[in-house]
This record gives sequence, C-alpha cells and structure tokens, in this order.
Amino acid sequence: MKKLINKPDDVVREELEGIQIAHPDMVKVFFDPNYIVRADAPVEGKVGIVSGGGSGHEPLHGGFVGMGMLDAACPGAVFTSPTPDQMLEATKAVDGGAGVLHIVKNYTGDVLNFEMAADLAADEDIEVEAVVTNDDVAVQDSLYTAGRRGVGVTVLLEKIAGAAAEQKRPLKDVAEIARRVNAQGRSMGMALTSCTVPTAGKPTFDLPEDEMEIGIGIHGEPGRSRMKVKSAAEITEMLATPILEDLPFEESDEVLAFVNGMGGTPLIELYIIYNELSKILDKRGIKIVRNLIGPYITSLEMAGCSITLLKMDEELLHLWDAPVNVPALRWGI
Amino acid sequence: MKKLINKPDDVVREELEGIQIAHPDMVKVFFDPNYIVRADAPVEGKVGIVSGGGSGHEPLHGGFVGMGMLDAACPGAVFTSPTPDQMLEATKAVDGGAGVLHIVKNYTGDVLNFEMAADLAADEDIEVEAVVTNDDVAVQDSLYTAGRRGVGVTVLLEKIAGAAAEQKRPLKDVAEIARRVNAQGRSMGMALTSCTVPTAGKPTFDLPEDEMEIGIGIHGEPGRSRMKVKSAAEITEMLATPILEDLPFEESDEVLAFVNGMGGTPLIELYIIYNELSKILDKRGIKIVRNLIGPYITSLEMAGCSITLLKMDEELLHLWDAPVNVPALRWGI
Amino acid sequence: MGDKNMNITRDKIITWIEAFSAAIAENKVYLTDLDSAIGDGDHGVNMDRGFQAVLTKLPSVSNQDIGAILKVVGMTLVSTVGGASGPLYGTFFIQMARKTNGKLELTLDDWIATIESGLDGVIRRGKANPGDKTMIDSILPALEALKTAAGNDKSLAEALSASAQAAHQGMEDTIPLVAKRGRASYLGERSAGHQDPGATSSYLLFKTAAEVLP
Amino acid sequence: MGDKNMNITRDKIITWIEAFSAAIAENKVYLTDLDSAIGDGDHGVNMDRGFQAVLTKLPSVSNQDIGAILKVVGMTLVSTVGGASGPLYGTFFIQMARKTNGKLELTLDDWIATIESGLDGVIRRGKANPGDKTMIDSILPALEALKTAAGNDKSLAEALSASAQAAHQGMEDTIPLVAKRGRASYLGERSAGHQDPGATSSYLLFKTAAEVLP
Ligand SMILES: Nc1ncnc2c1ncn2[C@@H]1O[C@H](COP(=O)(O)OP(=O)(O)O)[C@@H](O)[C@H]1O
Ligand SMILES: Nc1ncnc2c1ncn2[C@@H]1O[C@H](COP(=O)(O)OP(=O)(O)O)[C@@H](O)[C@H]1O
Ligand SMILES: [Mg+2]
Ligand SMILES: [Mg+2]
Ligand SMILES: [Mg+2]
Ligand SMILES: [Mg+2]
Repeated sequence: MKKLINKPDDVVREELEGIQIAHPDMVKVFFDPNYIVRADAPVEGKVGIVSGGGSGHEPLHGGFVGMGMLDAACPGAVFTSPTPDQMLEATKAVDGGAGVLHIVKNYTGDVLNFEMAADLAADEDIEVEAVVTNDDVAVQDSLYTAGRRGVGVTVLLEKIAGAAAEQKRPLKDVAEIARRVNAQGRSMGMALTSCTVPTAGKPTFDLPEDEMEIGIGIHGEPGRSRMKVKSAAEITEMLATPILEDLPFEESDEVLAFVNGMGGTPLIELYIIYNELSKILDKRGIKIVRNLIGPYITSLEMAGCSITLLKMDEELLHLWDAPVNVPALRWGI
Repeated sequence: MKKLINKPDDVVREELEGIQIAHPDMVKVFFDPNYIVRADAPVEGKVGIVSGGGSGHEPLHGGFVGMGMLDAACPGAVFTSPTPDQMLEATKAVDGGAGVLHIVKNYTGDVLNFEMAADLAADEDIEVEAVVTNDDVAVQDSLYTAGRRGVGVTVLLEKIAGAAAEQKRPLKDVAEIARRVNAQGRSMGMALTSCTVPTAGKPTFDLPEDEMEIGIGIHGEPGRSRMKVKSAAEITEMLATPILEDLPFEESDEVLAFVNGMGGTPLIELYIIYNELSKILDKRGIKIVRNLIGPYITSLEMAGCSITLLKMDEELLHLWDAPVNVPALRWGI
Repeated sequence: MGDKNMNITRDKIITWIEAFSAAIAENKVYLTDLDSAIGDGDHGVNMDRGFQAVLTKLPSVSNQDIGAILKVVGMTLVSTVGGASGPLYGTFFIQMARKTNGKLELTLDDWIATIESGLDGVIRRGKANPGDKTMIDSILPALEALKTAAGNDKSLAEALSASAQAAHQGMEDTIPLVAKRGRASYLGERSAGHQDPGATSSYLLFKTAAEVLP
Repeated sequence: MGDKNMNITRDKIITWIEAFSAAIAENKVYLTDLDSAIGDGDHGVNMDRGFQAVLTKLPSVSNQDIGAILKVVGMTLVSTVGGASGPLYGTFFIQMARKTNGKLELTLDDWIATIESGLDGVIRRGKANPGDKTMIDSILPALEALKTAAGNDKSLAEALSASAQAAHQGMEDTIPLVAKRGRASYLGERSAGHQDPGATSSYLLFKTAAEVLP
C-alpha cells in the first residue's frame, strides 16, 4: 500500500485537521465526535442540512459544507457509516429553528445510524426529515436487496437542496425538492482498478491488468460484471444505456450530465467520457443543459468513473445555478 | 495500460472536443492547429494571456482559460510542447490591441516554440512579452542544465497575471507582476507511481511497491532520488525544506500554500499533506494566508503530490482574490 | 440439572460483556474475513472497535444496576461501531436495558424477556425477516431455545447452553441463504454458500453467555 | 575523384528529404529508445510525425526552387514536431532555405553556405555550445569536414562522404559527454554514457545526403 498518510488509523482525523486549517472561512471542524459545520452555523430561520457517510469519498461530504450547500457533514471511518452521536451533534449545531434535513445515502449502516440520530434529535425537539438517495441502477432487484445504493445523485441533491434551504424555504419544501432530485436522477459507475482501505492495507479486490468492473459502488466493492477493458466509447455506452432506460430519459428531456472521477482517474479521461456521453445523448435527442465533470464522489484512489444524469426543470435549474461557496464547489459568489 | 480512452492518438483531440462541448459559455476550442480561447476573446484593450504546453497536465492549461485567467491555451501532444503555429493563432485570437503575454514553463521545447511564435507574432505587429516559469527546486545546478523546470508556480502565476490583465493594466505591468510571482514562488514534487503516456503504452519508469521518487517533474520523469516510501510527515518535510531554504522563506513571511495532486492521488491524502505543511510553516513562523489544494498541474494518472509556496504581498493577495471564472477555478463571481 | 433457582447476577453480566469482548477480539480477523466474502470486510474491525470502547467504560458503571450497565454498553456501541452493526447491536443492548432497569439479578424468565426485548429492537431497527441472512438468524433460534427450556422447567445453565447450541445451528443455517438485507444483499445469489458475519458474532454472544452466566 | 563540377539539383534535394524521412521512420524506435535513456522517450516519434507530414507536403512544391522546398520542409517541421527538436530542425531547414532562395542547383560551396546557415540558426535558437551533447555535435563536425574537403578541392561526392563520416564521429563522441542543454541536462552526470538522440538523427541527415545528393 502506497499512500500519502501517516498511520492508517489517523487518516480521517488528520484529513479533518487539514480541512479545518485550510478552510476556516467556510467551515468549523469538531472532533470526538467528528463533524464539520459551516462557519456561520446555525443560520437563523434556515433549514439546516446535514449529510454524512464513510470517509474515502472526498470531497463528499465535507467539501460540500458551506454557503448554499450543506450545513454539516459527519465523516465516518473510511467506508464505514458515521455514528448517531456525530449526527446528533451536527444536527444540533445547525438547527436554526426551521428544522433539519438529513441527506442519507442508501446503505443499511447509513440509514440505521441516521434513523437513530433522528430519534435522538426528536428527543431534543428538533424537527428532522430524512431523504435517502438511491440512484445506482447497477443494483437491479431492489425487492430482494437493501435497495439501490446512493451514489452520484447525492452530490447534485446536496447542491440543489442546499440552494432551496438558502432561500429559507420550509423543511417540507426542501425535503420535497430533494426527493424530486433523487427521483429524477440515475447513476452507474465502473472501475479500472480497486482501491485500498488504509486499515486493510491491501486492495479490496484484484483486477487483472486487462480487465475492468462495471456497475461498482463507491466502497471498492466489485460490480455487476467483470470484463476485458473496453474503449471509452463502449464504456460510456455501457454506463449510459441502463441509466437512460431506467428512468427512462426521453427525447427532448433536459438533463444535468455529471461525469465523476473515482479518485485515481485524471481529468483528461473524464473529458473524453463526457465527449462520448454527449454524443449518446445527442443521438437520443436529450439535451445537456448543465454539467459537472471531476472527482466529486470518489472511492479513495480507485481509477474509474461514474455517470449521473439528472432530469432538469426550471426550478432545479434555478437552484443549481444559485450561488454556492464550499471548499469543492464555488460559483455565483 | 488501462485508461478511459479510445485510440491513444486521439486522446488530445477527443479531450478538446469534450472541453468544447462542456464549457461553451467559457471557452471556444479550435482544431488544426489546436488552441482554446476564452469565449469573449479578444477583449478590447486588455492584455491577452496565452499559455500552453504538452497535454497530460490537466486542468493546466485549458481548464484555466476564461474570465480572470488565461485568454488562450495551446495544448501539445501528451508531454510534448505545442508548436508555434498554435501559439501564433492563439496570440492573434486574443490580441485586443494591448499586446499579448506568453506564459512559458521552462522546458527547452516550450521555450523554443514560444520564441518562434513570438517572432511570428512580431511579424504581424503584435507586441508579445514572454515570462518563463522556473520554480522547481529539485533541479539544482541551473548553470549546467536547461535551468529549473516550470511547475506549480505556473498555476498561481496564470491566476494572478490574469487578474492583472483583467484590470486592463499595460503589458509591461502584467509581465512584471508575472515575473514577480515566478521570483517569489518555489515548488517541489514527488511520486508514488509512474504514469503511462497513452502512445507509449507502458509506464515511463518502474517504481517498486515500497518505493517513491522525490524531486520529480511533471512528465513522468524520475526524480532527484528514489527511496523507501515514508510517512506523510516525512514526505512533506522533504519537499518543504528545500523550498523554504531556497528562496529563502523567512519568519513572518506570508505565503500562499499550494498542495497539488499529481492526478492519481485523492483529496483525502492532499489534506493530510496540507496538515503537515501547515505544522512545518507554523514552526518557522511563516503564515499561510491563502491556499489551493487539489489536482491542478498533473502528470496523467501519476500518484503523488507537489508543494508550491508563493510569498505574498498586498498586491498579489488582491490579484489572487480577484474574480475568476474558468472551468477549473471559480470564485468572486 | 443445575440449581433451578440460581440467578444471573450483575457481576456475571459484567463478566459476560468482558468475555464477549474477548471473543470478538479473538475472532476479529475471522469475522472480517467472513464479511470480506459477502460484505465490505469490516465486521470484526467494527465490533472490536466498539467493544474495546465498552471495556474502558465498564469500570465506571460496574456498581450500578444491570439496566444501567447494558444501557452504557448499547450507547457506547452506537457511538463507536458505525456501519450496520453499530445501530443494531447498540439497539439490542439498549432494549435489553429497558427490561433490566433497576435490577441487580435476573431470573431465567427475566433473561428471556431481556433477550426478546433486544431482538424486537433489532427487528424494528433493521426490518429484517428471519431467513434474510442476518444476525437475527442466530438470535431468534437462541431465544426460542430459551423459551422451550423454560417451558420444560430446565435450569438456567441448561437453558443457556441450549440457546448457545441453537444460535450455533442458526449461524450455520445462514450458509445456504441468499441475503436480503444489508450489504450482502447486493450480491444476490452470489451471497449463498457463505456464513453471515453478523450471525456469527451473535452466536458468540450466546456462547459466552452459556459459559459465564450460570 | 568524382566530377568536381557536378551540382546538387532540385530533384536530388527532394530525393534527400525522402531518404531522410525514410531513415527516420526506420530508426524511429531506435531514436526513441536513445531518448528514453536520457530524455522523455519521444525523439523518434516527434521526428517521424514531422517528416511524415513533410512527405505529404513535398509533391505540391516539387516544381519550385530549392529555397521554397526547404522552407516548406522547415515550416512543416515547426508546426508538427513540437518539443525541442521541432523548432531546432525547423529552424535548420528554414535557415537553409534563406541561402537557396530561387536556386535550382547548388554547388559544393552553396551547400556549405547552406549547412552553415542552418547550423547558425540552430545555435541562435538553442544557444547550445559544442560539447553540450546536442545535435550540434554532429552538425558542426560535418560542416567542418565539408569546408576542409572544399579547401582541398575535393569533389562533391567526396565532400559529402567526409561530412557523413564526421557527423558519425561527432555522434559517437556525444556518448561520454554530460548534457548541458535540453531535457537530458536534468540528469547531470547520469547523462554520460549515452548517445544523444538529436545528434543521432542529425547524423542520418548527413548520411542520407552522402548517399543521394552526389
Ligand atoms: N437489516 C439488518 N437487520 C439485521 N442485521 C443486519 C441488517 N443488515 C445487516 N445486518 C447484519 O450486519 C452484519 C454486517 O455488519 P457490518 O459489517 O459491521 O456492517 P456494514 O455492512 O455496514 O459494513 C451482517 O452480517 C448482518 O448480520
Ligand atoms: N538547446 C539545444 N540546442 C540544440 N539541440 C538541442 C537543444 N536542446 C535539445 N536539443 C536536441 O534535441 C534532442 C531532443 O529532442 P526531442 O526528444 O524531440 O525533444 P524534447 O526534449 O522536447 O522531448 C536532444 O537529443 C538534443 O540533441
Ligand atoms: Mg462497513
Ligand atoms: Mg518531449
Ligand atoms: Mg461490513
Ligand atoms: Mg524527447
């Protein structure tokens, strides 16, 4: 295992220290329990938005804390859901009197821990709504599984719900918008390499030099199928088709196209994927009205990418374009 | 070689197509010869800023074209300097009547090609000044070499010179500020892995599973020395010390600290390095007044990082904070 | 045939928690390997992190009642384990605490009510059904064995021993199952043929109980 | 002793460019391997990309004068090679063109003046000194050999052959040198013991000239 770290057990704490020192203008970092809140929290009269999950997906979620996006993020151990005490403290810290929205990626651990946190918050008379993201079309039989995983849509949802909250809309509205984003978004990912959890010290799975995994999640887990490496055009087709057919996305739909890097894939390749994606959407008469290209929801140093498409409407466009000022996204300000 | 590409020979063209489709609001892309200009170029009365170099360092330079930074970028083949005809066309396209600044990283190929381009531009009565960046302290005997390589400072210089040009300062001023940035900045990099040039198909160098290279450039070339992998704290010390002692940076200096990822290193590790760097600077009484953390000047998918320190003053701070709106950097707008 | 009237004392409960913590530490790699096959390879690490924390907390509550002790165990697990098993084991102990509040000794019937309360909590929290290939698949048979033993007027020692055996059987019975809950469910059919890590750690709970509680 | 009055015709210049292009294509991997040892492993690829482009341009200028032809060669190299060798070889041919404008034939003296002009261009552009381990280290000896031959009243063929031999010697003499220009200079002492790729491609220039120009 080669990583720029000190002790594997200290990775998350030291990363948080780095964030704290790097962005005091945007965020405050708390330890034991660990959580990150925006520097000016709580914002009076604004719905507080809290997300969280295992570490190793940076910049998700800590890099999205700040004006126009999250009020707080709770980082767990690498690839392990955080705990309810973190979430409770974060929830209390960002409660501006208008209630708190929990954004939860659909993994059993995340869901259960956030549920407990919501119970605890209710005990303290904080109104909490939870929205669970489950956009990963690689998980098929949701009847016989814990359901689809929450992946790329989470990033878009955090931005859009964040903008809605910033407008001081009530909790019910913000949650409704968040659920709409989740309902209108679909994702799928692939990997050229595995990744190594620092405390494990060895790659989560082995992938021969000429093979790739299609339909991976974001925890270094193997995907839906393994096959010989294909061209960027073929890979994009393999990711986009299940996404397009699932919602389904249809001719003259307007979408936000998000090409995400898994952590070890450079930008030059993401633009090549984006180029292929735009050709596929063109052919179907689907119009890309916004895009996001880069590593935003990662799996440590895994090489690979994911594609997320979100069907846009006037309101979502407006909220997407609204100002945001967080360590990993910044515009309109 | 596993990459998200189609044919190795098509990598740069397809990447440029992706950029063109992704950012029509910010840039226009031209082919044969290849160059990227900001969407509203030329800006009347403003110094045009042109940079360029081999591809494979994304987002450098194409991701920095737009309001407040570069007016044009010329991408060469991967790790190969672009040619004077690209630079000439770019120079003509951004000439708003106030002259054009060429920002050139100090590599023989880049320098010679930009020189020829400047000669050709002079033939067309465009006033051109060139600023060469050479901030890499890993290159020691500059008397017996082609001189220090231009690396991380290039990013900071493009931002700061871009802001100066945006204020419609005259060419001499903009060039003077750019030279000051170069003179006040120092960098050094390291690699945990090599990278693979697409047309070569195999890693540029071999690095055993427990070794790293210290003092690398940005073209997958081996560095100053090879050694067993060390901790983040030790690596940061090894990069920061030569930087600090070279300028030298001194107690109560104010600096911009730039922790750059080489392309295959995830953000979580860069924050750990930043954390270590801030401790080292603290100890010396050097104050970080601004920072930049992320993959901005990369070597394809190489794992590793570089550190750049830039000594700041009132004017540079002001220019750094000025609005910028390019694909890879955005604030103040 | 042990002494029918022997009860579970507070000190034994503490010994049990310590014994279970030791069993988890001992089986950390084993549990993690089981989780690697059908999950994300952290169940042993997660549980061990939690019970190491529990061990540091125990001394400060060792002179309180059993409910207070179990509550601290549950709360500590909730705030240190994370993942799916953190809230599930946490809830298990917190719900056990509800039935043991103020008590310094438990009869077999108390113990049955305590385990039943814990299991109910796990089911309410995780919404798994028996046969979904989860920890429930060893806890539920263990509970049923306790009830049967009590119905047959067995001693505490006999009942605990029967519950450990039943948990063991339940754990082994998870092998052919296809997971329908938790991370293993993403594997679908590929999850069959592997023993569930959570059911395995739960078996250890009843195994250590049979060893130290009577 | 060849015919002292034989001149280099325009058609021979074209044949020379074609022969050099073929030599580069043939030695592409060799040149690239030399560059891998002390540079970035692209010299053969760079040169071949340029001369393949030159070959497509040649037919359209083959009925123009030698200066026009060499200018097109130089301009094409400049706009297709990139790296250090693009501007250097480009300048070499563009400066050769300056001395051959309007000419359809070159005497030995013309050829010497042409090469000298090209070399001057390379030196002005690249600011390398003899012994810096660059292409200059084969071009300069080749030029000197041409001058000596002319001073000794040798035939064109003899002079060209002497220049090819001198270039070859110059190329080999780069092996022990420590590079002071270009990418190889970053290696410092480690660059000694390797033959310079640019000096090698330049030798091929004089080798093919000796073969086809007389
Ligand atoms: N919904 C559920 N109900 C009951 N037990 C569950 C549920 N989901 C998962 N589990 C148990 O949790 C165990 C996995 O725990 P662990 O590996 O620590 O958490 P994670 O899956 O978050 O990594 C599984 O083996 C299973 O026994
Ligand atoms: N300043 C210089 N003057 C003359 N020749 C040079 C100079 N710098 C480099 N060269 C020549 O260029 C060759 C390398 O060319 P090439 O590999 O194509 O370019 P790059 O170094 O940009 O990759 C070297 O072997 C050397 O002969
Ligand atoms: Mg887990
Ligand atoms: Mg090169
Ligand atoms: Mg697990
Ligand atoms: Mg080279």
